Amino acid sequence: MLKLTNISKRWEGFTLKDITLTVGKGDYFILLGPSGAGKSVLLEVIAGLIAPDGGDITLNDANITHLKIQERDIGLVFQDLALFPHLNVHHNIGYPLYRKGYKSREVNRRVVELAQELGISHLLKRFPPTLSGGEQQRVALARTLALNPSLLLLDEPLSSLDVERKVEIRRLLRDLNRKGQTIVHVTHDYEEAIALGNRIAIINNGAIEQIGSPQEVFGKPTSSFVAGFGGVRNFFKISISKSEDSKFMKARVNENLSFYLQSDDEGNGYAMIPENEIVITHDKPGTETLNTFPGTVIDIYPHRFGCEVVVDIGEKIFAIMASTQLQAIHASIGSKVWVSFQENSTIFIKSS
Amino acid sequence: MLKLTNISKRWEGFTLKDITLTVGKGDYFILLGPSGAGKSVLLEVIAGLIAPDGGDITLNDANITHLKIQERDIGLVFQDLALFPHLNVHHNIGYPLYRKGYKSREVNRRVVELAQELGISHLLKRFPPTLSGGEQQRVALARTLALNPSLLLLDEPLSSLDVERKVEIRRLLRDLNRKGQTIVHVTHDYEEAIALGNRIAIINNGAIEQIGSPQEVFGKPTSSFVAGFGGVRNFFKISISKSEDSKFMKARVNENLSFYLQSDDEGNGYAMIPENEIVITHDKPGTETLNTFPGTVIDIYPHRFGCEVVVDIGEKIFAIMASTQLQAIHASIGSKVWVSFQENSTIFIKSS
Amino acid sequence: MKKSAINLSFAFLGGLVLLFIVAPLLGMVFSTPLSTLFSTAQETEVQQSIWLTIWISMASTLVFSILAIPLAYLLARYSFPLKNMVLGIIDLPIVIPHSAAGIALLGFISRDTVIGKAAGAFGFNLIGSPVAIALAMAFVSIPFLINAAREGFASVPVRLEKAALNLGASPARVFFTISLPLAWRSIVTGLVMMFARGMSEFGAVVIVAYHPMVAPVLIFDRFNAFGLKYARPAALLFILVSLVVFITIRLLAVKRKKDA
Amino acid sequence: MKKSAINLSFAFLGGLVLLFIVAPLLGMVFSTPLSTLFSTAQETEVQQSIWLTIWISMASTLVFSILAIPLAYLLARYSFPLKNMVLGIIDLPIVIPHSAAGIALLGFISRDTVIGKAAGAFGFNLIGSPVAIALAMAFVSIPFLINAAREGFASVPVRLEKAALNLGASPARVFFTISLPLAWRSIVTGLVMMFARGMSEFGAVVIVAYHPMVAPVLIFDRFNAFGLKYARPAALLFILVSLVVFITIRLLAVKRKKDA
Amino acid sequence: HSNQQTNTITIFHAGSLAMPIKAIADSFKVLHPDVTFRLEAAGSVECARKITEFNRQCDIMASADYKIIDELLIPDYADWNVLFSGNEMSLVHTKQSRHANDINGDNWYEILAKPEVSYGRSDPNADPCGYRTLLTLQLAEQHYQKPGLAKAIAEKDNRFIRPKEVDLIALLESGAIDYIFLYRSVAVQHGLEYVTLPDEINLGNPSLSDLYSGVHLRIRGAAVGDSLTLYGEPMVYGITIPSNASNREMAMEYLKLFLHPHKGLKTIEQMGMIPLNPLIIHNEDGMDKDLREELTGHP
Ligand SMILES: Nc1ncnc2c1ncn2[C@@H]1O[C@H](COP(=O)(O)OP(=O)(O)OP(=O)(O)O)[C@@H](O)[C@H]1O
Ligand SMILES: Nc1ncnc2c1ncn2[C@@H]1O[C@H](COP(=O)(O)OP(=O)(O)OP(=O)(O)O)[C@@H](O)[C@H]1O
Ligand SMILES: [Mg+2]
Ligand SMILES: [Mg+2]
Repeated sequence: MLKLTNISKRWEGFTLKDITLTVGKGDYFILLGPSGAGKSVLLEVIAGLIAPDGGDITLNDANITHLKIQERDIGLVFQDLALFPHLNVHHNIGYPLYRKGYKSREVNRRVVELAQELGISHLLKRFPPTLSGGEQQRVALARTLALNPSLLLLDEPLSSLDVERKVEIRRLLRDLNRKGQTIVHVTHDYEEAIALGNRIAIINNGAIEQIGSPQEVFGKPTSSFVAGFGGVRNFFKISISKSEDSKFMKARVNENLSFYLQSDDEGNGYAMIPENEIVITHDKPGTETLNTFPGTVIDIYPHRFGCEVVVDIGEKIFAIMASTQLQAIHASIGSKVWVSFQENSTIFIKSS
Repeated sequence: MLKLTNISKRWEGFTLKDITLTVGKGDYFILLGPSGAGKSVLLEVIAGLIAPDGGDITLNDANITHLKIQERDIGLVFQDLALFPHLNVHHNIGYPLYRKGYKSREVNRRVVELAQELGISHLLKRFPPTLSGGEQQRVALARTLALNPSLLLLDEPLSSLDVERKVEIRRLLRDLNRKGQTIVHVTHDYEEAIALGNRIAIINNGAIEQIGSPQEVFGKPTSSFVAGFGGVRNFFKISISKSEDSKFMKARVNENLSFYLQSDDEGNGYAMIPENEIVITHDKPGTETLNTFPGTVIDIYPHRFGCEVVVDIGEKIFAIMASTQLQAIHASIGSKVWVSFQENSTIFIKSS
Repeated sequence: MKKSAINLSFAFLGGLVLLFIVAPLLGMVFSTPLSTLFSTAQETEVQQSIWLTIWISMASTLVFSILAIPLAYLLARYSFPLKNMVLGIIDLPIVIPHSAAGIALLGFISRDTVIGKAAGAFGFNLIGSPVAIALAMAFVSIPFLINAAREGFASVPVRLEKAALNLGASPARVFFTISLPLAWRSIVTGLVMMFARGMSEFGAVVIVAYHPMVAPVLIFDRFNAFGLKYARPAALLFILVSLVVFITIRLLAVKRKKDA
Repeated sequence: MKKSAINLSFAFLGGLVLLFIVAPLLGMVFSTPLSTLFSTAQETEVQQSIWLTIWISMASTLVFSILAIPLAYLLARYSFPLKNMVLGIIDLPIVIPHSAAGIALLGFISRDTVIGKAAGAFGFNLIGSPVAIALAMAFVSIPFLINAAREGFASVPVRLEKAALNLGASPARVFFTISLPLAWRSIVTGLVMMFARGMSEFGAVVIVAYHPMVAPVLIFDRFNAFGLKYARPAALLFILVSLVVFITIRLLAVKRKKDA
Repeated sequence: HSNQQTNTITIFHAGSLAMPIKAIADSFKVLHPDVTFRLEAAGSVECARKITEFNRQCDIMASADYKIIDELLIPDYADWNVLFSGNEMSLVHTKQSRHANDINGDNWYEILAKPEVSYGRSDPNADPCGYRTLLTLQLAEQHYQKPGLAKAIAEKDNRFIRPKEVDLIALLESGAIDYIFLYRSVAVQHGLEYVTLPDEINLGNPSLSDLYSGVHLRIRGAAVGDSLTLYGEPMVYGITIPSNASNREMAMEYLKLFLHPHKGLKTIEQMGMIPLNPLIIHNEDGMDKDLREELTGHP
């Protein structure tokens, strides 16, 4: 459906580098990346608001690289919304409908319908500048949905919404996608990404780092950056080799830190250690695992499942533990503690 | 430190109703509420941008209800940022510093320091309109931090940031708070709320619904709305009474739905059933619990821990289960299934 | 904010300007007996010339706005080589001596020119016609509209126009539904300034058309023939009518925007 | 977007306006031999009067801008009863017959008035002085600055001003660091229009000061005494110098903004 | 400041006198190098109104019609009036004017009547040149014995009536019209072509004043609605020193030069005007003795 080939755009201080990707018909394509990665720029290039310096954009087999904005049939929900301040909510939402030869009653019906779905029916007569952040965001979404484009680009469309609204609108988007709407969606929210996307691209520093299904991307992250997005905080680039003193392989992180893991492979790759597999104790634990390290607590903060503790053992290690447990070992920032984890709790991904 | 007494503001379509609350010195006060609840309006009333129709605002024992904006010593990070488009990032951040009699070298030092802390050092020469959403958000935050006000108001300051940045800046804010900075922070993010706040207020529809510590508020939510914020999806208003046929109490949700739970109390209140305590089976389960209901799957979507399944048993019930499990019982949207949960997995909160 | 020191000093400075504008007007008012004003108001010659001035200037403003507003839009949106030169040229009619402007226009519309001949073919002589007056008014006043509209369009975010295009609107629709309404306030101000400047023109108008007499010509004529005593009430009447017209235009324009 | 149908038709319409402005100018250029232009440029009388016109108008614009810009800000920010009336009054000097304006001002500054006497006490006769010229120029041209600046301020979001206040800036600092720079483009356009309009004033100036001769009076005088042939090169020279000045002002103003 | 004032001579003069007044001022400066002139050209009536209505001071006022001084300035603003020169009506044109090669003092009215020819004239209500044009046309009707000539020509080309002669010159020079009725002196000064009209109709010969007074017309009077009957008479320029002149002495020196038969009046003659010899002085008694002696030769 949508195909980008070697799209590039250069500014002083930022370059979009040879972006090549394909979005299939009916895909729910999630674009994940840190702030300043180039996500919004990429969407605006696709929509035609920014002209790329090089590369080609194909939509439904037609080259649209130089097509005018209004002829692309691509809807974009802007990150900064770009609502029309002089039109009330009704006319904002109805804006894309008038030109389609809709009758005014038809337009009315559709606007009311969309407003209902997005929970903004009571705002139809109001003007955008007086709306709350989340209300504005829903108006912007409704307006682009009214366009009913062949490709829908969403730039963080739910960032200002509360949890309930988020869930509702996610459902709306999922339904839309199920009915065949192709969507490219930028988000920072991991849950949103896996709840909605069937394909995920990771973009960092103007370049695509990884593309695949959610399982592929988060199951086998190829950088600590991707791992961090997936919520995996303990992610290391390692090289492993047979160890002489153990049946496990030795994983070398850097000069100061090595640990053991279970693997049949050798060579370079990445290791992930789930946060809840890390055990923190006050005294050195028994020798049931080779992976025991002394360290210093450098941060503690509340977490959904208790507390998150950060320990410096040469690299930062993140652990989740119950608050009661933490109190039991008298750990606070600056405490000396022991960190341990099982050799087989570590996941190894070989570099390709 | 900050005391609001009966603050009210009326517009057609929205009313802020008699807001009374106290923020203590050194508090990290979280304001949670759905879109359109009045959070931003409340912050702008405190900062003096909107004049309330009635009520009093006291800051450090001085009545500031009618004080000029610039004399309040209250910093506000706007939800829409309000960066100065004609000043570069450096001058935006330095803006509050010049008037304080700082030397220009001093200002420079502080700006560079803040930019470093927020990861925007490379943007100092740039102008806001060319920045990405998250970059702009960090500039706005830096600018208000530079003011070093006695009270800091943050209106969804992290909504456009990626996970890593969020964690970093949360740490920054926590540190600031630990050093004594009083903060009022509006957010939609449950994790952010419990990771940062020591006191939480829930605002809905222009009125405060609940104020307390995170434990109080999320442990004993007094409305499904608050519960929803805490991530508890199965939350019901019930009245319970002794049941004749069981040692458990009978909880009546409505005419069609009642269930059993363990409680010593009677009367009206709320019940919460954790999502992971809900079991979904294809056939009617054995009789080890009284709470078994037939239902229809109305929605399924991916979730961090597998799938979230929504079943209609007269009320919507939300369950989390592994994808493999779901496949095992051949459930899809429209399937007839059985829902069950233990009587003692239900939490009852009596109405006060 | 209302009572801050700077606002007080601004109010003081602003008051001085208002005084500077109002005092000469009051001088005129006080030296004109009400009875003279009334009797002047009843002279058909005076009525006709004021009416003529208003409608020709209004027609000229409206007709030329159809040309000037698009130009203003292009100037606000695009940059091109020598743009500053074009902007400078647009300012020139303000500075050209008025009679020079009138003479230059004569070269346009007199019998021997294409335009003059074309009009002549229809038995219509441009010189001394309302059309000639309108052209003279437009020439000296059009920069004010172009400049105001250009600034108005420049303050409309391009991003909103792009958003409208993204929503499938044609550039024409974007112009009429987004750019124009958002620049509307400035355009109205530009129209008022052009309209007012056109009404006041004497030097250029008198060269292309002494008759029919627009108000400034009539006032000059009265001054010349009868002196200040007779010129003043006519001038004052003209000014008062203009005031009413301006207030009405602004009220209507703002109302129209609210309705839209 | 560049080549859309509407842009093409806009370019066509805009081209007509430019033609309408440029053609009379070209007419002047072509009927003036280069040699005459050069010799006129060397006459000290001509040089002096052009120089005088520019500096008096510039001084008058700058001095009055100190009063007019604050007024424009207040008008953009606050509403009060009869505001539309005040706006209408501000437009009036545009429409007042120029000689009426001159006569009214004369009543202000002639020897018998308070102002005239005060000046006289310092051995200074206002009539025929640069001050009188400046006042006449300011009177007919100040509405253009006020209107442009008002629109400029109106398009600055109040929210940004409030944000600056929230950051602890005083209202004065907010005005100078936020409102003024953001309205700067419109203000420059207003200043250029006021400056240009002042330079071109003849009717009001000639009443309060025939001497020292500003350029429009000089051109009139030449026309009167020697005819078009002698007036035209002076007028053309004045126009060309003005063009250079306008382009320079715009370049400087834009540059200054970029530097800020 | 008094020093500056005594060395400045301010002259309000009719536009058509600009050239001779300037030329004579230049010769005056040779004799009095420290004197500066402030010459203000305007319509003759305007010049008078600057004095009467604006309370402006000037040292000399020169009018294209002596009657303006008699009627508007004397006695309140001036005491006397020197009639110093005549002029004559002529039909002015350029080389490009239609039929410029054929026109002469006998066929001009036929050419003006041609439909392809346009001509302009001043507004009789606003400018003396305007009513003089109409009087000339009436005289021509008598002279050529063509009944209806005056009316026919006067009603033709009404669009090209202008309030001042300079506006007409602009019309002529820009080619909008072919001919204008104008004082001969202006044509000479502006380097324009002109047709000399017979003395019987050009209002320029003082000895034909009886003939001239045979025609008359009505123009509007001193107040709105009033009217005034004007009779033909030779056109004569007047000059005076207003009573409130601040530099009377130097003004008199200038007038002595200006009215000197071999100096100023010679220049005036070269510029196409017809100096009166002798000068005619209205209210001679009110005149400063010194000047009267110089002009009339007797005290
Ligand atoms: N017009 C421009 N000129 C220069 N740099 C720009 C321009 N527009 C964007 N950039 C830079 O390009 C980079 C990518 O911007 P973009 O808006 O795509 O980020 P993003 O991935 O959307 O980030 P966020 O999640 O913060 O919105 C940023 O560093 C930004 O500063
Ligand atoms: N100037 C105004 N006039 C009328 N209604 C207003 C005005 N400003 C805000 N409101 C309304 O007040 C309500 C509360 O707005 P507010 O911006 O405080 O919401 P919020 O809690 O911040 O929501 P969000 O999370 O979406 O930003 C909204 O319904 C909004 O439409
Ligand atoms: Mg972005
Ligand atoms: Mg908000």
